[in-house]
Amino acid sequence: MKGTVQVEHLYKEFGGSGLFGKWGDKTPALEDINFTLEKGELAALVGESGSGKTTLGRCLLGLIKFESRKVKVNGYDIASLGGADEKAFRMSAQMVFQNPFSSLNPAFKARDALVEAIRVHDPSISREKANDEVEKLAALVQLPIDRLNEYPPSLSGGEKRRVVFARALATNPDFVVTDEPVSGLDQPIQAQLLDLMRKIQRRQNSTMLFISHDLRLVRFVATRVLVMHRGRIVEDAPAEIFFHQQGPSHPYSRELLESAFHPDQLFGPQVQQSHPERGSGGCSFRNRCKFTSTEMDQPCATMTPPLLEIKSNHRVACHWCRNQEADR
Amino acid sequence: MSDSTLSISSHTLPIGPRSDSGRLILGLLSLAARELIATILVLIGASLLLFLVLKAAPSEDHLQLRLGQSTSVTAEQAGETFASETLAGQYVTWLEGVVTGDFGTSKALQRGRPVADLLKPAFFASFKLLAAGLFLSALLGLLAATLSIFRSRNPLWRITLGLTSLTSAIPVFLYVYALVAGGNRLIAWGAAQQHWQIPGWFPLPMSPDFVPWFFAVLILAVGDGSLMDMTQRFGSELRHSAGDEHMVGVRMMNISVPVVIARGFLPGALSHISRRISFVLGSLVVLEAALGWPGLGYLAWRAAAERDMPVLLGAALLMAVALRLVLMVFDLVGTAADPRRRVTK
Amino acid sequence: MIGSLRWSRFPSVTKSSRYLGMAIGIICLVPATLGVVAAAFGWLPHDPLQFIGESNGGPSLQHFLGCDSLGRDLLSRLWAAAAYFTPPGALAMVVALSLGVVLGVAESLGGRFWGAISSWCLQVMDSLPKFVLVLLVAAIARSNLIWIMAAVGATFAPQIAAAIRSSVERLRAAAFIEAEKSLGVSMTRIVFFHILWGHARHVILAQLMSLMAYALLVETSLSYLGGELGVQEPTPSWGNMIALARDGVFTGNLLPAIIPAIMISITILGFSLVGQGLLQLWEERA
Amino acid sequence: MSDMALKVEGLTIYLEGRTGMRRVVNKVQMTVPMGHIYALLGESGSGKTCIVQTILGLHPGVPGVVSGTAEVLGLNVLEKLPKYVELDESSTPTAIRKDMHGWNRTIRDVWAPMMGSKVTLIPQDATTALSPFHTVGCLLQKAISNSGKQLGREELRKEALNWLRRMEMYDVESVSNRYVHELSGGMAQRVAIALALASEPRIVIADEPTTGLDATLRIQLIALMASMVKNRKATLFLVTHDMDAARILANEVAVLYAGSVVESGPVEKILDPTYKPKHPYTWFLLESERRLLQGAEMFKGSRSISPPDEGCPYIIHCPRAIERCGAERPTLTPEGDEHQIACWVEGDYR
Repeated sequence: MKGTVQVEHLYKEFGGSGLFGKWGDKTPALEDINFTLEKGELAALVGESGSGKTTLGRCLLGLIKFESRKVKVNGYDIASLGGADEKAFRMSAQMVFQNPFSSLNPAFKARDALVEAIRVHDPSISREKANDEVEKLAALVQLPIDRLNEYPPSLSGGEKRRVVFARALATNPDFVVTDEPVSGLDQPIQAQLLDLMRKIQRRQNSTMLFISHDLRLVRFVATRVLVMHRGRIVEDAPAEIFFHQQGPSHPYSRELLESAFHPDQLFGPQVQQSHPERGSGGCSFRNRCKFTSTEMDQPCATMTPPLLEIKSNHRVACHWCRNQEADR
Repeated sequence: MSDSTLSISSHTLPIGPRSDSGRLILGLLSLAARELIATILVLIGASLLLFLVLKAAPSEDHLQLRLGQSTSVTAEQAGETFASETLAGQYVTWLEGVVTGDFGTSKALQRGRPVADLLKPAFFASFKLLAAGLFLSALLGLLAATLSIFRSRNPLWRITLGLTSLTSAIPVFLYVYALVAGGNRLIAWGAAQQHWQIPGWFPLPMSPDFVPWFFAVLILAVGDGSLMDMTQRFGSELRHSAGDEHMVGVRMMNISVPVVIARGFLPGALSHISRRISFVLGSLVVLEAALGWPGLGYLAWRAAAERDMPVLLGAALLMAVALRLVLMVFDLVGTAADPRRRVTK
Repeated sequence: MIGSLRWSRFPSVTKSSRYLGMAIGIICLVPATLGVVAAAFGWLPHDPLQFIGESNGGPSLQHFLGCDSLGRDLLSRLWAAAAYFTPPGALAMVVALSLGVVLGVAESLGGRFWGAISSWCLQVMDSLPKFVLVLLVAAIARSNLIWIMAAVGATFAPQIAAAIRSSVERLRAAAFIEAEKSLGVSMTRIVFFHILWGHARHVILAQLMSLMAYALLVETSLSYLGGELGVQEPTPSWGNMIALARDGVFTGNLLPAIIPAIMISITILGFSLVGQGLLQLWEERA
Repeated sequence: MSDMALKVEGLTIYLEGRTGMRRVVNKVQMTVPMGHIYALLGESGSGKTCIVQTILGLHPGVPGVVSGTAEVLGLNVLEKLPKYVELDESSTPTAIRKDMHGWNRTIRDVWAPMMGSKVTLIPQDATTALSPFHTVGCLLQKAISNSGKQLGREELRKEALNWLRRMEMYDVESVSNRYVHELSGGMAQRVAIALALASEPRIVIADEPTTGLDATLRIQLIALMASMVKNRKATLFLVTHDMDAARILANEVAVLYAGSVVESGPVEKILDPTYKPKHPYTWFLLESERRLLQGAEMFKGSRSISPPDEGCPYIIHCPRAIERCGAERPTLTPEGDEHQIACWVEGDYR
């Protein structure tokens, strides 16, 4: 059970106003998310910002409320966490947050943040022992020991990320969500951090959900790629297929891949078009899609494509791809 | 990027009124409506708080509230029926009277006179004083803050700033005492020198009360920490406004810098002023009490000294109403000045 | 690299002047503190309530600051007044802190319902003029200083709550609270250790300083104005000392009026300067 | 008037840090001819933004000590600063200039006629860098009138809408009535590009215009900038750490490390993935990109937290450093056509 993630029919809405949040418009953020992760998998969750990647990560860790038939992480039912269960779950699942500048308290040294992470689950550990642990952790994330005594504002971007990463690893979690762990850094630092992450993940054999908008970063790290678009998972493919064999199937995944590796091909006149309104039915990508035809009786315009398996372990939410597959 | 805005690279925008002024007016109207409701709720809460404080007292002070609220029965009868009501009933009866403008009758101050008659003229006199004091305080504070920022390295201005702190640390009642004592000494000196026979020797125009009034305003503006607080808050607000990241874009576009700084400064400054009113009202009470000038503050003080609860509660409620209304207006102005505050959820 | 350098078009205040302000503030608080200590250990030169000297006697070796119009030792009364004010003042701080923390935390972290309720409570408190509420309490409590100071503390709770709220908002916008929560840190620890101690400490302290200044102001004003609202004779208070010596100006006895006035002013100045220094310290760090 | 759009010589900047004066930029040399697109490439903290802000006089703080010259359109913008050169022989600062008014005077006297009309800026984060008090339409109209065109009200409005259309925006009427904070990051960045180009400037200075954007959006914006800038034959001074952007947009590139330029030359030569760089740092940049794309083993540690005061700034990480590197700072020396390198060791690196 440890290190597995099962998600069935997860929905999340934002908004609502008034004293009890019952009035006002609601914006759907996640719609019908289904997937499972096995132990030791490193799944990449890619998509543009605003597609709901971070929201999904927060849902999986039980940080926000959502509606779902079943969400089990490490064997814990997230929807009904509480008491001792919650404490145990918090120990076994961690999140590396998007913004290291703020997920560390500027008033406390990096060392204190790590000591806290170690001692919060087992207060019996003495401070000295925790300090030793911290130094081990620092060695694990390749952070010089002397930098541990700095306050977060005087650490560089890469160092902060290392501290945040070390903090997430402090409890030896079975499942880690890393939310854009390297965005905004310089390329060499990005590369180093990614490499480090991959190594640690392999050594500890933990499950990891790697949230990113940049497919280049994902390519050699992930074993599995989940593509999100406007609150839905549109493609779920093994990395092997996605990057190497036949490539992605969904038109959006293709566009993502091209923009990452062959930017030149995207040049030339582009037609920017509006997205369809959310919840208006039909495929959310249809206006930007190269393959859909303009006829309105097409299923693309009327029916939201379900996420269906087209091959073993490879699921796509696209009418066109299914037709292609059927033709073949 | 917050997840609730799902709009990057989607170029659809919610359909709304087209023109900016239309959006502004609509937004302000809806804000005003919401604030009005909130204000009413808060004022009900304020009256409840006052009532409960009175009720919590060991004495039967709260029974005074009903005294003479209706004219058809005698005060004693009214008091008895009031006493027999439940707590909620007593509150509702009192509130009903207050809302219809019937604050009851004064018990000790001017026995038997309706409180509303006492409050009305007092309110306008005090309001003028308060508004002038606040305005002067804001003006002086803005001046000092601007100088402290733009001439921050000049020792002379540092000394000036130190002086504002020093003058501001002196309580209002000490100023009043000094003023009165000084005035009396001056007059006494004039008498001793037999200057009173010489017409026009007194350096200040004695006739209408303008001069003492102006001094009172000045005391209100400076004393009890007003000026220091204003200078400090305005300074930090100005610094924020002028050091904001958008100043880069503003300078590069050749947009008028002072206007942008002022627009960034206004909402925060107004909210500081509105926070300050509560304190200045306290200073006003002390000022009027110490000078013996008729006004809301004097009334409140006399009422407290003579345990005349209807008058005290009436004065407190009247001040609360004025405070909330001013707050509301300031909030609307601030929202109009800064579009970032206009984001409707 | 550049981020760690000081960037601001208008550098707030130089370090030296900030520490100068703090130092002056602390020096201003010394006389009052001396009084509190002296009274606590019984080191007062004379009994502040005994008529031992001659009326309006000038400074002498026996009475360092002379005597008031009733022949009581001025210095003793001055110090005793500071000592008499201290416990109620501390009570005001405790009331403001506890009420402000409870309401502030409930407002910003208590969810929609409790947030709305406590926000309403705070607005109600804020909309009543502080001094008038204190007057009401003083009238009811028959000039019991403990009750008056408790009321001052209660009226100051919105200020404390506002400091906590802005702190929480800042940390929340920075996803910090959520990060700690996902780490498994308990909400109590987040609130008390990270938010109140780690982040809002300076601002709350600064607010408490201005509360003390205000409390002193209220007490002396009420005692000066009389009307059985403030501290009553013979209990010493800087306010009623001035009130007693008010007319001494015309007979040339300036000292009994001026010395308490100076004490009030410098103590208030001290509190405000220390508070201001704390705020600047915080602004610089943030 | 020279045909150089921007000419920087010996620019050295010291800023006041917590531990005293700190050299952020060291003797930077750059020339940007008219019509060229020049990219200044460097990791964060290498002093890129500091250079831009000093040249533009947009320093948000007291700029500390500045020496050297910076000519924008033939005008030395640092000249009017009082006491702006205060370095002794060993180039340690002897005077710290804290007079902000000198800076403001420079902005008023030297920059005012050029700012917003001849020279414009594309900021890093448009949502926070543009005025929050004006609608997009209003900003655009201001930018268009900054170019000196005499247009009527209606024409201005139409032209502003046209600019939004050119930026491949949808529903332009609605966008032009919005404030910048109501736009998404990508849209705000488009607006910023439109604002920078609408006043028909001679030089556009772009300060990391693509950082903080999505991968897809970033490519779209680079493409948009490329077409807009090239169509208008404007000079672009691009400051970035995004190597793709530099590769696609620029003609010439200078690589900045810890405040000094270590290599400069034509883009096709320096940033070509097959190029064998002469300078070890350039090699490191290209190699780490290559390894990122190929998923190979990565290096450890690259950045020096504080470069040494003397000698080559890259010495801490340089595998081929010789004795001279520690004693003397290498200067930019020509290496073939338009190609300059600051390294004491000759020959290709690896």
